[in-house]
Amino acid sequence: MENTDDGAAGHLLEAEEIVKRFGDFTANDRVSLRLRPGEIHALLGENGAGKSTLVKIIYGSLQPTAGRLRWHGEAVTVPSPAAARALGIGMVFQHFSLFDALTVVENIALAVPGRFDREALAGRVARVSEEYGLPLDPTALVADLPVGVRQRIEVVRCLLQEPCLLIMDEPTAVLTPQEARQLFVTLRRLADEGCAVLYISHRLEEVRELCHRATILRHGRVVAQVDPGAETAGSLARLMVGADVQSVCVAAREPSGVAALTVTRLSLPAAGAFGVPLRNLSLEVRGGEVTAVAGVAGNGQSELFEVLSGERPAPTPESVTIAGEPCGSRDITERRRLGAAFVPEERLGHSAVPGFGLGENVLLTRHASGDGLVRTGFINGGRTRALAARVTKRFDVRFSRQDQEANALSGGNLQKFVVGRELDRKPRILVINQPTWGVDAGAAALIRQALVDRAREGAAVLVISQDLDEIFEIADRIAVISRGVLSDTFAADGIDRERIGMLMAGAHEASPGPARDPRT
Amino acid sequence: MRLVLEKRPERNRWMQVASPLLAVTLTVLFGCILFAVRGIDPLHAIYVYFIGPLTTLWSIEELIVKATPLVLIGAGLAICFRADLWNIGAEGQLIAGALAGGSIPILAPHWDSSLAIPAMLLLGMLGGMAWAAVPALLRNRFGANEILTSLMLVYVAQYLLDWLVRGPWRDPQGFNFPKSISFNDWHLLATFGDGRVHLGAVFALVVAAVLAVFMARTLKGFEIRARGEAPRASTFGGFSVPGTTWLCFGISGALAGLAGICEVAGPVGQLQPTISPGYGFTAIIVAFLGRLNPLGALFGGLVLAVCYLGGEAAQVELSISEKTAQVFQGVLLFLILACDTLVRCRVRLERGTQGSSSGQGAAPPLGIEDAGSRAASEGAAR
Amino acid sequence: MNGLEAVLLTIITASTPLLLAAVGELVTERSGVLNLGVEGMMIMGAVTGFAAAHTTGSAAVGVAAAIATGVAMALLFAFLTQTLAANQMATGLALTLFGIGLSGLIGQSFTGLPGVKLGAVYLPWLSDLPLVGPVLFAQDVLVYASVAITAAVAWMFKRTRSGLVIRAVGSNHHSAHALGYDVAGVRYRCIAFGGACAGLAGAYLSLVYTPQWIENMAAGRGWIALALVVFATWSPNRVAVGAYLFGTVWIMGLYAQAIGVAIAPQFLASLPYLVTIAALLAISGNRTLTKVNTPACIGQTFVPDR
Amino acid sequence: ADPLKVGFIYVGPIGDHGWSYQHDQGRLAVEKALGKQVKTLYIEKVTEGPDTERAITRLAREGAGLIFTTSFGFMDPTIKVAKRFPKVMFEHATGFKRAKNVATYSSRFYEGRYVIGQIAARLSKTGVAGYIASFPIPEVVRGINAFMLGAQSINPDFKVKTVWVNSWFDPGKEADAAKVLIGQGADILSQHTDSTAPMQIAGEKGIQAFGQASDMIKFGPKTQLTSIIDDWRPYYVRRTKAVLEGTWKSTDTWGGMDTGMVGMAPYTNMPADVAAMAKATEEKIRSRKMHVFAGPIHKQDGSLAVAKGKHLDDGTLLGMNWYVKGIDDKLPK
Ligand SMILES: Nc1ncnc2c1ncn2[C@@H]1O[C@H](COP(=O)(O)OP(=O)(O)OP(=O)(O)O)[C@@H](O)[C@H]1O
Ligand SMILES: Nc1ncnc2c1ncn2[C@@H]1O[C@H](COP(=O)(O)OP(=O)(O)OP(=O)(O)O)[C@@H](O)[C@H]1O
Ligand SMILES: [Mg+2]
Ligand SMILES: [Mg+2]
Repeated sequence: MENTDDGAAGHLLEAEEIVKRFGDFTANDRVSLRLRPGEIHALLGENGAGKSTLVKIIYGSLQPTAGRLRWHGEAVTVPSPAAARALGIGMVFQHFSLFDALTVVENIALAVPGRFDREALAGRVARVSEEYGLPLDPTALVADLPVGVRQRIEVVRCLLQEPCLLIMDEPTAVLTPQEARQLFVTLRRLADEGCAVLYISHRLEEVRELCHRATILRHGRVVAQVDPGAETAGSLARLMVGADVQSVCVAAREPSGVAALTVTRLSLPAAGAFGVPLRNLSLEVRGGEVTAVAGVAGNGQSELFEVLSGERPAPTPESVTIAGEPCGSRDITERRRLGAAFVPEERLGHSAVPGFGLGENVLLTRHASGDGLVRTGFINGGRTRALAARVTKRFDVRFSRQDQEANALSGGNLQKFVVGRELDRKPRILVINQPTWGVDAGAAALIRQALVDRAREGAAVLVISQDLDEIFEIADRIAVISRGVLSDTFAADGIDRERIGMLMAGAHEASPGPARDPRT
Repeated sequence: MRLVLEKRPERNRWMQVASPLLAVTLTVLFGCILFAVRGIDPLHAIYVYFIGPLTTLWSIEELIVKATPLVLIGAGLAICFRADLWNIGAEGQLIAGALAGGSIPILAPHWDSSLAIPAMLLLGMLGGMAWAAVPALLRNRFGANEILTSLMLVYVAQYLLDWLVRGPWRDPQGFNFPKSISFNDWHLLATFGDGRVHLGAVFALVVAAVLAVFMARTLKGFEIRARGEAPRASTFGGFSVPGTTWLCFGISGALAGLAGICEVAGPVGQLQPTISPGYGFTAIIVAFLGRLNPLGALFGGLVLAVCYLGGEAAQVELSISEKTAQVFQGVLLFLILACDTLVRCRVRLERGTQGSSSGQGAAPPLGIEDAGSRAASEGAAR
Repeated sequence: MNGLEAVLLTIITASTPLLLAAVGELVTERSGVLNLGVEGMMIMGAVTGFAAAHTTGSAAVGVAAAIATGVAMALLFAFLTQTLAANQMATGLALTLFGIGLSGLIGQSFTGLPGVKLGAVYLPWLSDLPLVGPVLFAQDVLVYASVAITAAVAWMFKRTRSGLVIRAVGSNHHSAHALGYDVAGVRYRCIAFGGACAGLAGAYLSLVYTPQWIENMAAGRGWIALALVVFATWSPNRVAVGAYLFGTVWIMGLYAQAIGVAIAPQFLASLPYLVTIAALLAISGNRTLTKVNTPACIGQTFVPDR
Repeated sequence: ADPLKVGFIYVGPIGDHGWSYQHDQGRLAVEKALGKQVKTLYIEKVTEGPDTERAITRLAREGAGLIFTTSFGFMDPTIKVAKRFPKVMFEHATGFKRAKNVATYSSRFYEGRYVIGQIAARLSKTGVAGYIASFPIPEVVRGINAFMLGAQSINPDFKVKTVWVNSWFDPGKEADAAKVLIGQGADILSQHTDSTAPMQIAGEKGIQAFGQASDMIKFGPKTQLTSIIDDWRPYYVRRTKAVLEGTWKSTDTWGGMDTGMVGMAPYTNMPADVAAMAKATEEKIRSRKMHVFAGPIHKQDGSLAVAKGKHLDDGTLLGMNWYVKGIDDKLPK
C-alpha cells in the first residue's frame, strides 16, 4: 500500500468522486481511482459492481452524473470516445465493438483518425501486429475470424493509437489459457514502455500474477485498494462479495453408465452467413454425471446447443438420441416430453421473453410438459403464477413485484430463474449453455450446486462452458470444442488445463486423436 | 437542448390507455389550427367533423357500416403486427375474399338456400386466407420480405377483379358494362331495421371480443405474442416460426376476406371494379390506434369512421376538400406513434452541456463527420 | 425516330424515378433504417416540385423544392424513429399515407395546369451519334443525375470514410456507439439523403415524365423502389441494373400491345408486380449475394445508454 | 320559395380536367343560368362502392330535389336511394336502369370520333394513327370503330394501332403508351383516356394529337388538332329548369352533336381545307343528314354487320364488341 496516497505528481489519470446514476439506480457511488504510467491496475468486483460503467466514463462512452477526471493532473471532460482516443486512451470492450460485415482493416479504420486509406492503413496494421506478435490478416472479414483473433483486432486497434492508457474489460474471458498468456506478454511490454493498463477480470489468479495494484468495487463503491500479489484469491473474493463464498460441494458420483443423450457423427452446415459449421461430432452424456464441453465462445457451442435442443433439426434422426429415442428430427417440445430440459446462453430473448412476466415465462417452456398449465388450448393463469412463485422461492430469485417483467430482473436473478424453471421439472437430461456467464459469485455457486445435485440424483447433465474454473469445479468428464470439431471426452481428473488449452486452440485438428476412425 | 429518452424499466400501464386518447386529442387540436388557418371557424368545423356524425341515427348507422370492415381487418392486422409480421396487403385479401365469396351468387344465382350465405362467408374467408397464404409461403419457404410481397399482391388482386368483372363475370344483361349481376336477395346479408347496418357489424363485435380472449388467454395467442416480442425465445418455447407465420397470415387474411364478402354481400351488392375505398390500408391505422389489441380495433375503427364521415359532411357543409380527411388520418397515425413512445420511455428535455451533442448540425448532408478527426482537432485545441 | 430508339427512351424514362428513389433508400437502409415512406416522400416531392416550378416558371426551382420537401418528410420520419424511437415500419407507413393525403391537399389548386418541363441537355458531339446519341446523351439533367448519384454512392461505400461509417452503423449500432459514433446523427443524415433522392424522383415525375400534377402520380413506384433495394442486395450497381430491368418490364406490356399481341391488358398491367415478387424470390434464394451487404441492424430501434 | 337544391356526385376530383371537371362545368352553368332559384351541392371523389349510397343519401337528406350521379358505377346505389326518396329526382349518367324518379343520360361521343378519323387520314404521312384506349368496353370499341370508319372514308388503307392502358386516368402510363405508339410509326395520336399526358408527349415529339373530354389546347397549343368535348351544360340547365317548372319526367337521353352534348374544340394547327372538311362533316352529323355507322359495314372477320342503306341500331351500338374491317389488332377479351 506504499503508493496509494502520495501527491498528485506523476499521476496519469485521476478519477475523483465519480458518481453515475441510471434513473434511480446508482451504478458508481463516489468512486476515486489513480493511475501512474507503466502501472497495470486491476479493477475487481462482482457482476454489476460498476466496473464497466466506470471505465466507460473514462473512455467517454458515458457521462458521469458528478465527479471529475484529471489527465496528467489537469481537469478534463471526455465528451466522447473520440476525445478519449485523442487523449491517448484506448479500450478493449467487454462485449466487442467489432463489425462482422467489415474487414479487419475497415474495423480498425473506424477508430483511427485521418483520411481513410485502405492500403496505407493495412500496411500499418501489418507492421504493428508483427511488432507485438499479434498476427492479423487485414483483408479478412471479421465474421470469419475466431474470437481470439477478434480480440487481437481490438488490441491492435488500440496499439495503433500509441495509447498512454489501455483499458481492458474482461479480455481473457474468451481466450484460451495460451492466448491469455500471450496477451500478458503484450501487456507487460506495454507497461514497460510506460503505458498504464486498467484491467478488469473475474479471474483472480491472473490478476495476482499480472497486476501491480487492484481497486475493488462493491455495489458501486470502492471498498479497498490492495496489492493483489500480497493477497490470496480467497481474500480477494471475500473483499468483492463481502462474505465468504461457498464452494460447490461435489458428492461422490455413481454413474449409471446409461447414455441418456448421444450425438453420433453429426455434421451440420453453417446457418446463415456468419455461422460455424459442425463437423463430425460425437458425444455421450451419461446419467449421474456432469459432462462438460469446454471451448472458446464462437466455436460452435450455440450450434451444438441448438441441434441438441431441436431448435435446428439434425441431418438424420439417429444423429441425436435422447433417452434412447432417435430425436434428430423431433422438435424441442417432443424432446422436452422425453425428459430433456434446456437452458440457452442468452438470457433475454432466448431463455426468456424480455417483455413478459415471470408467469408467462414459466409457460414458455412448460406449456407442454404436463404441469396442467394449459387445458384445451386455454392458459390456466392461476397455476402458471403458482409455478412461477415456486421457482422464484426455491431458487432465491429476487424481484420487486410479483409477475415482474423479465427484463426488469438483474442478470443473475434472471439466470437463477431460467435454470430454476428447468430444474423444477426434475429433468432426466439437462443441457445448459454457459450456465454462469456474467453471473456473480454467489449466484454462480448456487447454480453450479444445483447442477451437480441434479446429476447426483441420476440425471445426465451437459454443461457447455468457456469457464475452465467452472468446468473443473463441477465436471466429471470433459470434451473440448474448437471450430466446430469436438475432441474426445476425458475424465476430469485425467486431464489438465494445459492440455485443454491446446485443444481449445484447435490442437486435435492437426493431429487426429486415436478415437477417430481413419476411414471417415 | 435536446430530447432525451430513458427506457422505462417496465411499460407504463396507465400510458397504454392514455396514449391513443392523447393522440386523438392532439389530432383534433391540429385540426383546429388547420381550419383556423384556412379561415374556417374551428369550433364549428370540429363540430361538423367529429361531433356531427354522432348526432343522428342515420349517421350513427352509417358510422357502423363504415367501421365494420375496418374493425374486421384491423383486428386481424393487430394480431399480425403483434407477431412482428407486416401484412400490409389486406386490401388484396379483401378483394380475394370478395371474389371467392361472390363466386356463389354469380355462378349459382338461383341457389336459394339457407346455406348460401354461410357458404359465401366461408368461401370469402378462405379466399382471403388463400391470398394471404402467398406472402406467408414465400416468407417461410424463401425468406422473401412479406411487406413487399403482400403489397404487390394487392395490385394483382385489383387487376384480377377488374378482369373478371369486365370479362367472364360480367353481367350478360349489363350492356357490357363492368359489373357483375346484382346479387339476389337471398345472397345478401340480413340488415337491421331499414338502414344499411348488416350482419357484418355483429361479426366485427364478435371477432374483436373473441380475438381479445384468444390473444390474452390461449396458448396460440401466447405463441403469437412471444413471436413478436422475442422470436428466438418463441422457437425455444417450441413454437415453430413458419407455423406462427401461417397462423397470423391465416387469421388476418380470413378476416380481410370476411370483410370483403360482407361488403359485396352488404352495401355493394355486386362485384364491380372498385369494392373498397382502401379499407385494407386504413385498417393499418385502426390496428395501431387500437394499440394492436383486437378490442382496441373497435375503438380505432369507430374513430376512423368518424374521420371519414366527418370529412364528407365537411365537404358538403363547409366546402372543405376530402383530402383534409386523409391528412387527418396521417397526422393521427404519427401522433399515435409518437405518443406510444411515452409508454416505453420517459422523455426529458436536456440542456446540451456535453460536447458530444454540439457541432453536428453544420455538417454537409453526406459528409458523415469523421469522429476521429474531430477528436484530433479538439485534442489539438487543448 | 425509329422503334428501338423509342423503346429505349421510354425505358430510361420509366426507370429513372425508380433508380433515384431506390438509391436513396439504399443509403438509408445501409445505415440500418428501413423507411417505408418512400412513396409518400416521392409524391410530396412531385407536388411541391410542380407547384414551385409552376409558380416561379423555373424547373430548377421546382427540383430544389422537391428535394427540400423530400428532406423535410424524411426528417419527420427520422425524428419519430430516431429521436422518439418509434417503430420504423409503422412510421414509414404513416409517412406514405400522410404524404398521399397532404400532396392531394397541396396539389388541389395545381391540377389541370400545364407544367414546366425540365429540358433535355444535349451533350455536344455525343448526342449526334446514331442510336446511342439520342438515347444516352440527349437526356434531361435528372437522368444524368440519377446515374451520377448511383456512381457516387457506390464510390462512397467503397472508398470513403463516410461510406465506412454508414456501413458500420448499419452493421452493428452498439459497436458504433461504443466507438463514439453518433448513431442517430449518422442515421438522420442517411434518412435525409434518402428523402432528398425520393423528392428528386418525385420531381422527375411531375417535371419530366408527365409535366403536370396529378393526384397519386407516384402510382406505387415508391414501393417498387423498396423492392429494388432488396433485390439488389444493397449494392448500388445492382440497384441500377434492377431499375432498368424493371423499367423494361413496365414498358414491355405496352410495347407488346402496340405490335399487336392480344393479351388481357389487366394481365400485362399486373406483370411488373408479379415480376417484383419473382425477383424477390430469386434474390432471397441466393445467400452469397446477401452475405456481406445486408445491414444487420435494419429496422431495429436503437436507444443508447447515457 | 327556398331555392331548389341540386346535388352532384363526382367519381373523380373536380380538378381532373377530364370527366368530373366537365360535369362540374355543368354544375356551374346551372348556378349561372338559374341564379338564386338554385343552390348546388356536390361531393367529389366518391368511390364506386360501399360509399356511394351514403354519399347520395347524404345529399338527399340535405334536401336536394334533384341529384346528378355522374359515373356508371353509381347506377345501383342511385336506384336504391331513389326508392327511399321518391320525392327526389335523380339523373344517372351513362347507365341503363331507370325508375319513376330516375332518368338516364349519356352522349354519343363516337360522332366526334368519326370527324377526327377523317382529319387523321388527311394529315397523317405514315398512314398510321396511335390510339390510347382505356378499357375494351363497348363505348371505347365504338369510338375506335367510328374513328376508323372516318379515316377509311378518306384513305381506305389507313391503319390504327391501339394500346390499352387499363385506366381512365393514368398520366404516366398514357405518356408511356404515347411514346410506344410514336415509336411504332404513329404520327398522330388519339386518346380515349382523360389525362393530358399524351397531348404533351405528342407536342414534345413534334406530332399532332386530338384531345379528349375537354379542350386541351393549353397543354398543346401547337399540337392539338381538335378535341371532343363532353358538354353537359345545356342538358343540366334544361333538366333543372324542368324540375323547377314541375315538368320533369324520367327519360333516357342519348344525345349527340344535335343536342349539343358532344362538341368539337376549334380546329387548329391544320390547313384550312382540312378544317373545312371537318366542319362539313360535323354539320352533316349535327343535322342528322349522315349516320356514322351507316352501312355497308364489315366486321374484322369480313362478315357483314350492316347492309348498304341501313345503319346500326342503338342496341347493337350499346353492346358493340367487335372491330370493323381494316383494324389489324385483335380486341383483347
Ligand atoms: N444503461 C443502463 N441503465 C440502467 N442500468 C444500467 C445501465 N448500464 C448498467 N446498468 C446497471 O449498473 C450496474 C453496473 O453495471 P456494470 O456494467 O458497470 O457492471 P460490471 O461491474 O461491469 O459487471 P460485470 O461483471 O457483469 O461486467 C448494473 O447493475 C447494471 O445493471
Ligand atoms: N480494395 C478493397 N480492399 C478491401 N476490401 C474491399 C475493397 N474494395 C471493396 N472492399 C470490400 O468488399 C465488399 C464489397 O465491396 P463493393 O463496394 O464492391 O460492394 P458492392 O458494390 O455493394 O457489391 P458488388 O461488388 O457485389 O456489386 C465491401 O465490404 C467492401 O468493403
Ligand atoms: Mg462489465
Ligand atoms: Mg460493387
